[in-house]
Amino acid sequence: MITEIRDKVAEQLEKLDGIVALRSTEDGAAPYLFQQGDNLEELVMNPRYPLSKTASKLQKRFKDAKLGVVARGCDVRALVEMAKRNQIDPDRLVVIGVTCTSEEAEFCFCAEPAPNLDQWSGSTLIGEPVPGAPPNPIVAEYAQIPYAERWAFWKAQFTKCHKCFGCRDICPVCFCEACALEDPLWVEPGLLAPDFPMYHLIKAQHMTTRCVGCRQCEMACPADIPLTVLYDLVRQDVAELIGYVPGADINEMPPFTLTLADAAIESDLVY
Amino acid sequence: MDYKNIQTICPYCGCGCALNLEVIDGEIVGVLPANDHPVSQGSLCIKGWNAHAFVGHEDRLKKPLIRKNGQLEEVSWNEALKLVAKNLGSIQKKHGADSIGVLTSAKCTNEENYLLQKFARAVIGTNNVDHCARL
Amino acid sequence: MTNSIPEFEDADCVLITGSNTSEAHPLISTRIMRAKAKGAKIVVVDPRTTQMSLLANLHLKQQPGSDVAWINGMMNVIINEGLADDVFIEKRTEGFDELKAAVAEFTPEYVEEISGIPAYDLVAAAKMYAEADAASIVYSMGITQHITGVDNVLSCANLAMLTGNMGRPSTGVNPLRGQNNVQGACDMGGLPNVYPGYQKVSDPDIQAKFEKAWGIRTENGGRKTGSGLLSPVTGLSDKVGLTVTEMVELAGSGEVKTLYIMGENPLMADADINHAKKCLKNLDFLVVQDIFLTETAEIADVVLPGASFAEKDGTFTATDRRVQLVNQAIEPVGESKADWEIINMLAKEMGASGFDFSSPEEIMAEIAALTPIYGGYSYERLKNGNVLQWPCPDAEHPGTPYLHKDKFSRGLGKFHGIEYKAPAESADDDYPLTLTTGRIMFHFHTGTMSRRAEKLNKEVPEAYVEIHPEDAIKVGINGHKRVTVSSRRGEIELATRVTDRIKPGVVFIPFHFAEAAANALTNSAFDPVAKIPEYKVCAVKIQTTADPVLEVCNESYKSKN
Amino acid sequence: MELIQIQEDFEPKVVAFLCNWCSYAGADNAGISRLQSPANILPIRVMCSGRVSPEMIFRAFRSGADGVMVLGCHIGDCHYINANHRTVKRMPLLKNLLGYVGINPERFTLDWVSSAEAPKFARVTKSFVNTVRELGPIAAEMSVEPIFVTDELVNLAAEELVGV
Repeated sequence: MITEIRDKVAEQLEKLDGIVALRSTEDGAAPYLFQQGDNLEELVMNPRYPLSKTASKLQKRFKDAKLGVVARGCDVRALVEMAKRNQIDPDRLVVIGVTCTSEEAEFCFCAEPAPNLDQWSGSTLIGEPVPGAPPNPIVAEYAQIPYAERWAFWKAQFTKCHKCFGCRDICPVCFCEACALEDPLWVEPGLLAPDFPMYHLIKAQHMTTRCVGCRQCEMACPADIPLTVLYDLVRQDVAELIGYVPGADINEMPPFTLTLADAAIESDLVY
Repeated sequence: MDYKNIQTICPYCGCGCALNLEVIDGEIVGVLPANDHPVSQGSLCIKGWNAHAFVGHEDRLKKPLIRKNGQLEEVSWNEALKLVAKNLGSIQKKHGADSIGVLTSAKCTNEENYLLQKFARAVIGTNNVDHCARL
Repeated sequence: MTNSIPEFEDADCVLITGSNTSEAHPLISTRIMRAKAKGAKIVVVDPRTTQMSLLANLHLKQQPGSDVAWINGMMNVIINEGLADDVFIEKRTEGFDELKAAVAEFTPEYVEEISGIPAYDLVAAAKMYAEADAASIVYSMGITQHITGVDNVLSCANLAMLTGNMGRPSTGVNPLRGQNNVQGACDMGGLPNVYPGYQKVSDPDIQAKFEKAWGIRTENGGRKTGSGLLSPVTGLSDKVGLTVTEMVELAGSGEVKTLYIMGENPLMADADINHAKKCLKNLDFLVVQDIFLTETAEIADVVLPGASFAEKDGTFTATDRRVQLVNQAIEPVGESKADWEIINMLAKEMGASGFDFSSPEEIMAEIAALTPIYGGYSYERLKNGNVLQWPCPDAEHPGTPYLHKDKFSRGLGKFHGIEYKAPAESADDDYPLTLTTGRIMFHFHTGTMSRRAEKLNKEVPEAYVEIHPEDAIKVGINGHKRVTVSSRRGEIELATRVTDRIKPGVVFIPFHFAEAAANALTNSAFDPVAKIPEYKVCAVKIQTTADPVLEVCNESYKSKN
Repeated sequence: MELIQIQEDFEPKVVAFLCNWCSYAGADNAGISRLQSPANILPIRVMCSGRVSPEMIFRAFRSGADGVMVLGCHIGDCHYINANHRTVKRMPLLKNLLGYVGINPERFTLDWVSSAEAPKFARVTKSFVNTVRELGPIAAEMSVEPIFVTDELVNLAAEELVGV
């Protein structure tokens, strides 16, 4: 499959200014902007990095460039959410979608391992789509755990927190320049572990309509906190309560966005 | 148009975590963790995530400075090196090599530390070499 | 470190003392937390409540400076309970009787008197440590920065040897080095008594080897070059040089005329910096090579702009002896130059030979040729993500994850019977509180780098003193947010954090802040062997700073009545 | 037995975010109409229930509130046309999230009270306070202890010491 991806990238590079993908060299693997003439043998698919953020950075910096990105399912979902929030210009981005294997999907409890490229013009999908993996079993069991136990569990987990902001910095859909987590009004600065539950509740609340389930936060966490358990629960709620699935439809506005067109009284908005 | 990540080692504590410096057109724009590193394993602490922040700071020294009339003034490399060489030489001649002390650095590379202690021992001729390991 | 960082994960017990691991070495605390998740016991001995102590199974709060006492106490318990590793003691060590005699008087009750650690806690900690299969000791500056620093370190080694926790994975005595390359600076001979690789300057064979390699004594006996600027060096000195603490002291008395400082900031890092400043100002000539105009650079005669870590190639040696490549990401800013280039240029300016390096890679080749423990290193090997921990004597050697596997470097491990000595300065009536200093998560050392990083400085923008509520009441911190902390050596004004995370009678100040430098207060009395000043204990008093608004109110109140 | 005693004595602190255009006036109205509403309510006037950010609610709990209520305009009556649509989408998510970390979601409520609905204001506040009273103090559940002791606590400690 990797040769297929490299061939596709080579083909697309004829038309595009550059393609964001992972490059592995003797120093390690990291995101890179491939351009014509680069050694495509260095292009790899692992490990994972927030490529949507890289693409956003590059699009903002090079305002006329037409770029491509080699993206997995979660990367494409992140690109969709970033595009909705004006961090990505979809017209200037071509996606080379790559499906994950079923093992990878299982590892991530990923419900949608194949990228959905319907809304990305000029994009191609490489690999056979595999069915979604079952969700994290803890999420289903969570309803049975009493509140006091939940509190004790998260308190123990978050006492380990180093306040590295890594979960935010690695998140492919976090981009605000002024972050609520750095606002002394909400999170008292300079404390270790950061104030529980403020820091982590705010982070979780901010993930509600954004989290695309890529699990990079959990992997970047130096304290091994199972963050995605919390975020999965939140994602489930968003789908059930307001029928919004982050990353699904590029034309659907994020649910907390208010426009005057939305002013008509909706009969289902009854609490 | 150029975007790359350079893997390097964090300049803060002694854990020796690897990190990637995100470079766009010769400017560092951010840090990414290094996933395949045996110690950091794709994680960093807050200092690591901000390891690039001081590199482009406006306070960075950009030219050699020499104290003239009590004030530090910008001068050329040539002038600064000549002055250092002259003064180190005259003090070494007048007061002996052991009147000169050299502090190497726990923040510089092995090569630089090696070179500086070689300079102290082989050129100046003193074992007055130390660094802040004690501090 | 005798062992490597990933090994902590598999330890059965980790004893942390004098180290705020999660703040000063976050990614090492990750491993310790993982060990805990796997069922290991964590014991923290620290006068402050830290994140690690909150996660620990047992937290003992000792009085600063009482480390020898409680470690001896633990050994006393271990010997009396029959938990010592007799086989290891028999086969690998000597001097056990001396140790046994020395610790005999340190009963848990006696230790409680000295250190304030409850006797039953000490017994529990001793058992936890001794009963574990693989137990690691982790320490940092809280152990070394005392006038008894060497004694403390030897005590830790005694404890590890007594229980046979040496020379196996996940055991050992693990000092966590505080700077990215402090290990490397020591390895590279940045010490007054050794050449690179800890080869003694007093050893004639070693001296001859370096004289030959550095071209000081050529075949026909003379020195090759000389510009006339210097008296030519005709042989390497076999005299052990001065330590940084001595250099500063002798600069004050005029015996040291010149200091050449590369990338260090002694005017923030030294103990009793007011005194240090006076001494350094007395120098005839001070050269500082740094990336910022540090407190030290401000009083220098010449400041040379160096390049930061992102602007040069090279290697750093991490705390577990892991040599790793540093890669250049960008060009040096302005006219700044990599420090090795500067030294090269300066040496050439002075007419010296042997400084014709065109890249750090070439320097590494010379290091490898002259330093047995670095013998197997080359940039070629270090690329491709290879992890190589020294000793790595030749190009085939795979590196050494843990030391002292079958024998200690001196052969048998020697037990040292160590007596408890009180710190140089204890709290008294005039200065009733004990000050201890340290680092916090969000800043680094003298703050030269971290205080210029916006996000880090935002977390903790100013200095503060941590004080226990009981002491806060005694001092009268009541609505007052700012206080003056003074010792016999200086005073600083800073904010307060009233917290029960610290022991009553003890206050803590992070030393990162130039405007309220904790080291203006600290005591420069130092360990007689290692010459490490006693940063961790000194006596201070705290007074509330006059509140201008309150004073005006008081004045007007008085004038009306 | 003793525990129940404590629970009966327990008077909860409830932070209420009231919309300037409806529930705040409604509260006023309740006062003028001499309708009794519980004294446990600590009202905070906001310009719109849509302005109440989740951070505010978390902070209220973190500061020791035993319950938090948000009262806004009925859907369709919002002074800012549709700003309370945001409230109605956001708050249920937040309520669940509180539950996920172990804060009983019953400690939070969202309701609509117009300026004319003084009786409703009295009713919802009374019933919510009763609910929270039954749940007991949040400290027992959450064990949130302040990390850095504030001046007030120092004063308190001082009094205690003097007492000893």
